[in-house]
Amino acid sequence: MQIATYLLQNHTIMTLQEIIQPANKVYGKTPLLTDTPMHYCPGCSHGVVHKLIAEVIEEMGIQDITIGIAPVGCAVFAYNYIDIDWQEAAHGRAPALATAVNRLLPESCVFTYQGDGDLAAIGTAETIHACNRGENIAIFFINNGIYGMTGGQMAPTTIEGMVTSTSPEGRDVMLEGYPLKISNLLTILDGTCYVTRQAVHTPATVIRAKKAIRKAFENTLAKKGTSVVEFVSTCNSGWKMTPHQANQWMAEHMFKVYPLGDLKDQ
Amino acid sequence: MQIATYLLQNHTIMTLQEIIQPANKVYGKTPLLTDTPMHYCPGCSHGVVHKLIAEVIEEMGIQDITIGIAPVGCAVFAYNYIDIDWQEAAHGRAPALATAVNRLLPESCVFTYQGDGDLAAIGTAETIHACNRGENIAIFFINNGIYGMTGGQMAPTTIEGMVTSTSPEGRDVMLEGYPLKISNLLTILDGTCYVTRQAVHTPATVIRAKKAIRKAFENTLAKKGTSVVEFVSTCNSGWKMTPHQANQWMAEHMFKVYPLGDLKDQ
Amino acid sequence: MARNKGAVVVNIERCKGCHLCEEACPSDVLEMNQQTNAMGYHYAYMANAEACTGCVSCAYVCPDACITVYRVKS
Amino acid sequence: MARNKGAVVVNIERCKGCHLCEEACPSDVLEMNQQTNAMGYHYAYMANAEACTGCVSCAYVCPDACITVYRVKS
Amino acid sequence: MEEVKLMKGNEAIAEAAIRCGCDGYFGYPITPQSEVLETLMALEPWNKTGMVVLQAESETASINMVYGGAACGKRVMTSSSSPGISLMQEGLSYIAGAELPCVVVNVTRGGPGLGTIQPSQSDYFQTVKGGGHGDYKLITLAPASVQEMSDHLCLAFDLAFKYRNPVMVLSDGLIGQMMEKVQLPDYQPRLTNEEIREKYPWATLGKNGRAKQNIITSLELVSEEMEKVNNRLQQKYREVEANEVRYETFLCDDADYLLVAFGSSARICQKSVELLREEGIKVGLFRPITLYPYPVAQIHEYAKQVKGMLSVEMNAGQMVEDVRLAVNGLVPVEFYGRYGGMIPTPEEIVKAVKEKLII
Amino acid sequence: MEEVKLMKGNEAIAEAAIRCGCDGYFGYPITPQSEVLETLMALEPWNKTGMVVLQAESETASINMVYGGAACGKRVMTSSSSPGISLMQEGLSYIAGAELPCVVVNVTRGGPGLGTIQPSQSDYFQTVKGGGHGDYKLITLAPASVQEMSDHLCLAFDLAFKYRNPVMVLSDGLIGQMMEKVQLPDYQPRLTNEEIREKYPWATLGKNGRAKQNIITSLELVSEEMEKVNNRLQQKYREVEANEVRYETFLCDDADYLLVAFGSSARICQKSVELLREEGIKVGLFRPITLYPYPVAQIHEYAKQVKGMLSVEMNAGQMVEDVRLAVNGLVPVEFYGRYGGMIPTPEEIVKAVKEKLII
Amino acid sequence: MKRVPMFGTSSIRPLKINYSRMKEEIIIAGFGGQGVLSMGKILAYSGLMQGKEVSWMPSYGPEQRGGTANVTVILSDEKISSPILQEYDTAIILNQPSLDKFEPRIKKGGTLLYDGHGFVREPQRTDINIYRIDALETSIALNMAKTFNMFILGGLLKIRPIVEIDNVLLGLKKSLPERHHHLLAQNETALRKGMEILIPIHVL
Amino acid sequence: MKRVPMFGTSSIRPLKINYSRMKEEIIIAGFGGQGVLSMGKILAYSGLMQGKEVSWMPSYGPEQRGGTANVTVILSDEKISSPILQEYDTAIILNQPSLDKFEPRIKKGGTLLYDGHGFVREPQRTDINIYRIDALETSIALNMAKTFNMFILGGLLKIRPIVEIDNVLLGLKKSLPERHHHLLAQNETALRKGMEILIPIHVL
Ligand SMILES: Cc1ncc(C[n+]2csc(CCOP(=O)(O)OP(=O)(O)O)c2C)c(N)n1
Ligand SMILES: Cc1ncc(C[n+]2csc(CCOP(=O)(O)OP(=O)(O)O)c2C)c(N)n1
Ligand code: SF4
Ligand code: SF4
Ligand code: SF4
Ligand code: SF4
Ligand code: SF4
Ligand code: SF4
Ligand SMILES: [Mg+2]
Ligand SMILES: [Mg+2]
Repeated sequence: MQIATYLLQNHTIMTLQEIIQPANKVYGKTPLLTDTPMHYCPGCSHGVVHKLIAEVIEEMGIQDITIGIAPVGCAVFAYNYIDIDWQEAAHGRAPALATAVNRLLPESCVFTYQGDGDLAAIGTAETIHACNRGENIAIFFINNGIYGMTGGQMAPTTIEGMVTSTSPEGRDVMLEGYPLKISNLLTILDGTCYVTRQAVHTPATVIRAKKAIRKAFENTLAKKGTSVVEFVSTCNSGWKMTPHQANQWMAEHMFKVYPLGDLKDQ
Repeated sequence: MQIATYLLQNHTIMTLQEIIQPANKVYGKTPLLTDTPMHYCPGCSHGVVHKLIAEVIEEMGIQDITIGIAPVGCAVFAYNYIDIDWQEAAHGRAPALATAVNRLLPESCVFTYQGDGDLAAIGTAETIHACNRGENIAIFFINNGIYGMTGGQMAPTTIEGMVTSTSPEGRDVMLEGYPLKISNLLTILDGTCYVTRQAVHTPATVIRAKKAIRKAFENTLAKKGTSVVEFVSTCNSGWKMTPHQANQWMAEHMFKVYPLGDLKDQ
Repeated sequence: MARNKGAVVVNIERCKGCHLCEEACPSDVLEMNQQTNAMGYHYAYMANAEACTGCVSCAYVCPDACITVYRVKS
Repeated sequence: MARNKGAVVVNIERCKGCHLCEEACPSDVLEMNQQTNAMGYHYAYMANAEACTGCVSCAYVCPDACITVYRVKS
Repeated sequence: MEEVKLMKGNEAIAEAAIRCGCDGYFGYPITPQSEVLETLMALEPWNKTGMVVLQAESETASINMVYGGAACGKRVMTSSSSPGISLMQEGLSYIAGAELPCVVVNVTRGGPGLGTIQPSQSDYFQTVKGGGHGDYKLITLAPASVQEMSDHLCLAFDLAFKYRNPVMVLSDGLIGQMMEKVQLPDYQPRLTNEEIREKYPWATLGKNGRAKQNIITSLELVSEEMEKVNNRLQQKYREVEANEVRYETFLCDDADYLLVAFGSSARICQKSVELLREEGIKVGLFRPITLYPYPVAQIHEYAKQVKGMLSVEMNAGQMVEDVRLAVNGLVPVEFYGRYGGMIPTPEEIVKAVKEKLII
Repeated sequence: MEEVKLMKGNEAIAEAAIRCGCDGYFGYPITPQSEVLETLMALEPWNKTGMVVLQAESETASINMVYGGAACGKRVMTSSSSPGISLMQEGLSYIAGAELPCVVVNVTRGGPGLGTIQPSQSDYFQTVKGGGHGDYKLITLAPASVQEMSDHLCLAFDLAFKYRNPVMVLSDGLIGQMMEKVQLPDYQPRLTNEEIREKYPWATLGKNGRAKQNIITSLELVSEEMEKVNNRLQQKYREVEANEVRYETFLCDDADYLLVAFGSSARICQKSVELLREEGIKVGLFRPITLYPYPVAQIHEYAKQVKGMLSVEMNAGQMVEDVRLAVNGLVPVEFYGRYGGMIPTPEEIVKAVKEKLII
Repeated sequence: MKRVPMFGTSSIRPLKINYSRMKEEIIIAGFGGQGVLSMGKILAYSGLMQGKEVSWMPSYGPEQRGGTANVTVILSDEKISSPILQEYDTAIILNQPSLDKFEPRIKKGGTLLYDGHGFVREPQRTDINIYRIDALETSIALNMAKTFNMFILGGLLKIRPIVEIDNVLLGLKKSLPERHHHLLAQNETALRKGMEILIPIHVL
Repeated sequence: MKRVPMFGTSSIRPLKINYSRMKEEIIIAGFGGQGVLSMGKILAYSGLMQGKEVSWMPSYGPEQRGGTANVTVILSDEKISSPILQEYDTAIILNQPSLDKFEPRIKKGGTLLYDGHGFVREPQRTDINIYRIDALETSIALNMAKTFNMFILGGLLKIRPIVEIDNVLLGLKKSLPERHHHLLAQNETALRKGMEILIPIHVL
């Protein structure tokens, strides 16, 4: 392993070698995450969420029955990174595809992975109706308050005053409308069994987020209805910040509008 | 007036003639309602709501600045009945048209008139986003729990167990989803200023409904945001009942799912 | 015979015989005529005219705006 | 010198030098290397290896799943 | 084969779907085809064959449900009428791009816009030239009777899976709403998931032990690769053109003039041919059954024999372009059409032949 | 006229829109045209001319906002790229049916499906044959430079209002993304509501004293009446065909062979013509500027002069059908294309001319 | 409405039908709810039983409840081209608006059959055969209102015996859901009764 | 990485350019954030100032932050056909992946100019002119890191004087927002400095 060289620089060789032993391994990339490097910008939240989904699928041993529906958005290539069967949907329509898969393959475990433009703008109707029908699917919703893929335009979830390439002076709610708390809408639909808002910017939130993903998959297998996990996320590139700045900005500004926690769990 | 003949049948002429004098007139068709007979089935709620909207426009004296957006649904010909300027939208898209009119003619008074299929199925996204942007428009939403125009198919708002031509055994919420309480969703959007649920099956509800319509128009003129007036309605034809039976059935079954009253008024 | 306080005039050609005015009338004034209009509907008429109070209930619920109501101020 | 309880191995070729592991590490173990990998990124490395407790914080937040963590059970 | 029944075209679609092993129908009501969904709901095939029937929230959702179902290797379909089909154009382009098999039925009405609900053939261009974006083709069948509504639906599924391509059944309100006698196909069992795995190794049914993941996508950002994808599609279309042309002729052998018409208008033209023959005018009827692939070579052959052709359509002149392309200038190709929901009478067509071709 | 600037095609669209008195833009981001909306948002025309700019929730909403705005007699527009344009097909059909003027810009990318974001001309069929349902036509302009992006946008509005018809500006990612020099038009004031009332008496601005209500609709349930509506549309299209054909020729006068190409591919063909002329091969370039109305008569004229034509397109062969229809068999019409985001080089085209036409 | 004198029915003879190449184009029109569509369906099924080509084409659209409805039925020995027609051999008319609309569209020499109830004006044409049938009145009188349209069908078959009664009964069986098969006998009675109550108004 | 010996710059002469029918097809490629696009824009504007036809065509798409970016700039006396090219007269290369991608696409006899920083392998071709410029190093050393790409441009103009310096400065002014115009002088310095630090690696 070529990496070892760097580890040795400031260290006694013996000590590190002692530690870096298979028996001592406590965490590493799940094999369900493919070796293809992810195309995301450095520090992008998508990567963390991908990793967590892969880990949960792996841990639950459901890779053989899980079918992912990829969005149009930065996560369009999600299928290259998690080693399960995938369908790439048209922009916003992932819940429609997932509906059909759920109906036609009731024994499978279907999830959609969608951005805020995909889920909360063009896909609003498909999202609401899949949830309202209570499709047995999990919806993973990456809310980074921006259209990452197309170069940082305003999303329905962009918060007040936030600068994007289509709100260069900051979102003016009087002109462009209010940040859409779509998860709150989904909460009051009878078809959803679990709606939660998570983040992945700190070790603690990552651990909680993973639990939420697991619960969503468990609900799906238990045919409890639709589970929605919103990840309040960053798009450091679109926000024009460093990844760390973006995390801080998110915690400071986004969480006010999108407070973390379970909105519904039944 | 040829009508008079019938009035005379069981009556002394003098008495009735005394009463039927212009000075004694307390209620009659507003001239804003055109002479074209409405194409609706006998007893259809659409007629009542049309009449009320026409009366309010007339009373507020805003016929010169009011622009109606007609849906695709039984009310597609609404433009033939209320003597104002109208645009006939594509199915579900009335709020998009209204948005543009509102933006381009800010001094006008724009309303949409939509059925439950139009507003809550195909037009879900347009409805939610117009409300979320807080467009200064009034949305009149005729929720008869069915697709009237196309021959009585299930709508998103069809209540559990209700028989329609596409739910011949009654709506099975496990298969077809839950009745969608879309007004409740619209209530939690920041852009709506007024969301109310009304009916027009009794004189008392008619009077209340008219007040709601007036408030919606007043809000629009005051640029307070989006006002939504839902009318829990009947489609006696689609429901395969007499108009009166339909009213009774509505009061007994629909109001449980769609209780009347203001959901939001700010 | 009691003196009328109210009366209604039904626009026969608009009326679709839906019975809703009949159901709404608190004084049982209205019924559907045996005859039909050009559209083939049995239109409403004051079968019991002297009972009319001019309360407007019938006209409020009429979907086709057929009813004009008159009332003598007393 | 204190005995290490943990260590991490960074997959250099996956690493994008985002600094998030560095920020997440409670023990200030990680830094970005002066060198860049084939993608042109300054990859993370243990600049302060002896401080590593094997707490996995860095690996949890790493978006590119670059970090393998080892810990000696004590 | 079942006994002969009297049935609406729309009902025949529904019955045939169940019988030919359809796994799922996703659709949204619209006149004049709502009976497809209504009949399916009444027949409750989920109790019989396990077929799924779902009323979607829109046509946009319907076609994307079809995408999802087709991606699982399932026999899935939708139906709609003109405005609803317009809403499906993005989805159809995706399905074609991802090379998924599915069936879409258009019971056409008169446009443009909300138009009328009466029959029309004015979606010909949309269907065969490409209503959606990009270079793709829908294999298109044009039934002219209720019997063919049933027959073509089953054929459509076979072609869809043979070529991994969406197939359009282009009918209209006339055939959808009329009752005629029809002999329905025998029941054909739905494929099990195991059979699908076997026959359609590309289907996303879950990896289930498969070594490589299956991915259904129409995305390819590298132009060179996207060109290859398109090459593959074009290759397939050439195959379809070589193998799947279907047409019917009526009294063409000795014809001096040819009527060319599809679907409903072909029914009517048949009568016109009889009327003209009674007058001693040697007219034949050429009826393309597949609108794509179009019977280019066959029409070209007739162009060497006849003195002129008249394309008769219930639109303002659409297929006539394909006739002209096939004829390539050999003889005059004229057009006669009614539109907006109007249906030409046999007599009108007789008159048009005399005025436009014979003079 | 303003001084010459360096600008992206997409930016030129935005700048030109403001200057030619556009009242409203409604659009949704999509590569490779997002700069149109971005530029407008940066320029803040609402402060300058009062123009409204709104980011819609989808392309479906965008085109229906355009419908609503156009119905008020306002100069409104949207822009998108292929998949987004597919989503607009129902709306476009409605707009055409209701006879509303508006401008839609398609900065085409390679399809089908999600495809690629690189330039392509594969939406030709969709645009000129009818992506939506019913018999309608979009007047279509095909700019070949950033300058023309600006020029055509203004022309598009004029044509739209002249004929009460939607106009499509069909460009592609190459012209949208490239910077070139451009001279923007002078500012033209937006019409006031009073002026609109005067010029467009059909506009729904509110009755405001007008005796009769205005109704904008595409609905007509009575077939006879719907046929009349269509007759009126067809009549209009004949007028457009008679008056609005635009094209450009390059070294055609003495040509033995003709390249026919539009937009981006025409730029490239010009170079090929030069290369071929250097070799002494007399080739000319015919460039349709309006794709609908198509320069049928003009191409037919050249068919009498040349030995063959080659249609060069960034697709799998679409416009070639219109060339063939125009030529009507007089000379061979061949096709050369690259697709999926690939752009032909002038040299490839030279080779194709030699192989396909001269042999 | 002018009353028409009651004639005995025995004098009514079938109109000439070209059986060698038979084709009958019929429109049935009335208010929605009068059973117009199902009458057409029985007729079509009868034709089917008789081995004919048949087509049944309803007027469709957002007709309001109680509004007019109509259906075109064609029975033919040959393949049927269009099921939608501008002209008809025979028209069965059950209300005034339908009379207004369809009387002018009956072919010269064709047949008009109408129920006597509820018309404001009589048929006007003199170049067609006109029959009246008081099916509504009679069916109500006989307490057989449900079989109203079988009376009419009986009347039709009296003058246009395009299908045999046996095939009508077979067709009826086909088009009726099984749970209604006990009504077949009553329907046959109505059919035969209908043949008796026909009133010729104007026969060419 | 092998260090290349430092030559004096005075020996560098411009490569031959056909000024009679001038056309220069240039690719500039590097990591996103290295100012690739704006360098291209300055060049294009310079061409515009010089009265040339110009085109500027970026690689576009969902390039990830820090990923590669490139722009094709064409300056020509004639109308430009395609702004997207498969081959280039001149390539300005700022990172390894771009070298890998574009080195093979330089026309025979063409020119490659690369910044010396951060390459794993040297250019290989022997049929093109290769120059190195340590613009990053120098600009940092001179505390002029912001004008990094003007150093490169200077280097380019030294060997391919396709536009006059004055026009570059005019073009720069055009492409810079007004609030940055006070930086013009520093940019000119960088431009001229860039001409000095060029290192010929392989000249035909
Ligand atoms: C029909 C259609 N419209 C627009 C686009 C362009 N588009 C691609 S991704 C995207 C938005 C992505 O934003 P989001 O869903 O928030 O995902 P992110 O990239 O932020 O993860 C858009 C508008 C498209 N591909 N298709
Ligand atoms: C795109 C499209 N899809 C479907 C239809 C058919 N359609 C017409 S009205 C309607 C639903 C009407 O129901 P609703 O909105 O509830 O109005 P109602 O008739 O009940 O008043 C449908 C589905 C259409 N015209 N356009
Ligand atoms: S653009 Fe934003 S969302 Fe997309 S990969 Fe980069 S950081 Fe992530
Ligand atoms: S079908 Fe229903 S909604 Fe439509 S007019 Fe009749 S009663 Fe009213
Ligand atoms: S006015 Fe009142 S009392 Fe008179 S008829 Fe109407 S409801 Fe009855
Ligand atoms: S409510 Fe109106 S339409 Fe109905 S019966 Fe009474 S008057 Fe006639
Ligand atoms: S978090 Fe991961 S990608 Fe980021 S610098 Fe650390 S190891 Fe590299
Ligand atoms: S395991 Fe813990 S201590 Fe060690 S580098 Fe990672 S975060 Fe730091
Ligand atoms: Mg996003
Ligand atoms: Mg409804």
